[in-house]
Amino acid sequence: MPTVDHLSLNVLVFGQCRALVGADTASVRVTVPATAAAVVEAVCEQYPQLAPLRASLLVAVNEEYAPNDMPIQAGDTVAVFPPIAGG
Amino acid sequence: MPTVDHLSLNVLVFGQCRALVGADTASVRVTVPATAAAVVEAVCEQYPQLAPLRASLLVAVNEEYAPNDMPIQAGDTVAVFPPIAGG
Amino acid sequence: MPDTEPSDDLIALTQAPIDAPSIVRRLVRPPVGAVATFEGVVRDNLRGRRTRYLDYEAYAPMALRMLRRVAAEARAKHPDLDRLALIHRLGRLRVSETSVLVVATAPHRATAFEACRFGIDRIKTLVPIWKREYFEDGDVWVEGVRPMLDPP
Amino acid sequence: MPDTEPSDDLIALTQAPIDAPSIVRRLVRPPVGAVATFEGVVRDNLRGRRTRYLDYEAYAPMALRMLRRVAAEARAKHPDLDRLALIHRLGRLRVSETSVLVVATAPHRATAFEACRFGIDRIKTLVPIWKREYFEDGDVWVEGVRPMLDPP
Repeated sequence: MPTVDHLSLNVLVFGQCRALVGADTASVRVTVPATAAAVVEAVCEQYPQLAPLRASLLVAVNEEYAPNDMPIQAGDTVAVFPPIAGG
Repeated sequence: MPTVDHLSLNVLVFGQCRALVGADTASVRVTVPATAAAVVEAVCEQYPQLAPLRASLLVAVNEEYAPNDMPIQAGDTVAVFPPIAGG
Repeated sequence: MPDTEPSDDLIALTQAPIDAPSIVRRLVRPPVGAVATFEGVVRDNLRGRRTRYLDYEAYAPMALRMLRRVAAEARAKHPDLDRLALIHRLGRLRVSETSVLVVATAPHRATAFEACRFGIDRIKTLVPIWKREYFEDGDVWVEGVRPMLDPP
Repeated sequence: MPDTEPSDDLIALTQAPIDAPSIVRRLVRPPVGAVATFEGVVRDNLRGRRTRYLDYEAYAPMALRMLRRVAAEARAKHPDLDRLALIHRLGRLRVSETSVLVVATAPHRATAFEACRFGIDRIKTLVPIWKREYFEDGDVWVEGVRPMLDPP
């Protein structure tokens, strides 16, 4: 499997995702070209404890909310987390 | 002039009215039956310095805003003052 | 400073500076999740004219009666209102001093905001208070409004 | 506690208790006539279940970026807004502690109220923060909302 076809990401996780992962980051591999939606898929596959949350998970790329089709590049800061509950 | 035909009132005055009267109360006589509007007329006649404010003056009877036709009885607490400016 | 009303609302006219933080502390109880506060403060100008100070004067017994009415109206509109403070300062106030304080507490924020806004709007349209504003070069009685007897 | 932004707004995440009075004091300048403040505080219950404490967690750099965006949105909507504070507490909070503080100052009250309300509404719909609520007999992650990217 040539590395050029995959991107390894340390995805920041927060809230219940962090609690379920048991760490600050989830390490995943996604095929390129990758999108925000593909990162969610990869996280839920490689961390099955997150799968029940899949439909609600949000992605941020470089500290901005990312639509499903947002392309992910090497070097991007990617985060996955559940709906927000501040206030 | 029989006293039964008149009511002597010490009308409480506030704001610019108090400043113009130079005292806490304006002493006026009004013919009976008296109304809130008649008190304003009497105050403006007996304290001509208030006459320029006449159209804007408000009356309170027993600590409630009074419509023009509110009857005034002996023993009522009557106040006359300009529009309110709290806050 | 202010007495507690039968409803546990804080209603007062005061010559002393208004200590908003201590009022808020007195109002917040465990079921409360939202505290909305409004402070009216003395501005440094009136239409560009530089303000030195203001003198506030009230028809005190009627003003207290009207403040209690405002509180009752707010409770009628917002049954889930927890507590309310309606406090107006009187006497001489300098720039940036608080002339009026409204605090509303509730389980959730919509009620706290709406009751707070209602409180200050009603104070301005119902409570018999007057103010005279002093500038470097003269003074004016601040133009007032006719009372609005019924709540909006 | 919080740094002053280039716009003179106070934007912060803090582990320390939020001192609302000192924030208000820092914001009020002479042209200001109206100060609207919202405090979100920890309630003693969630749908009847007795709360012991809450743990708040943030994606801090993104949360700060989003708080700054909320401030920019408020300024775009309200050019006469004077100053704004948007401060969110993190870590463990007990009942009646302040989790979030919004302060808006302006020459007149309509802007102060509207900017304050806008601030807390936008914080709740834009800033990546999560909370876990602990009861006598268990805990839950408080259900959140999907972000609303554009201001209402």
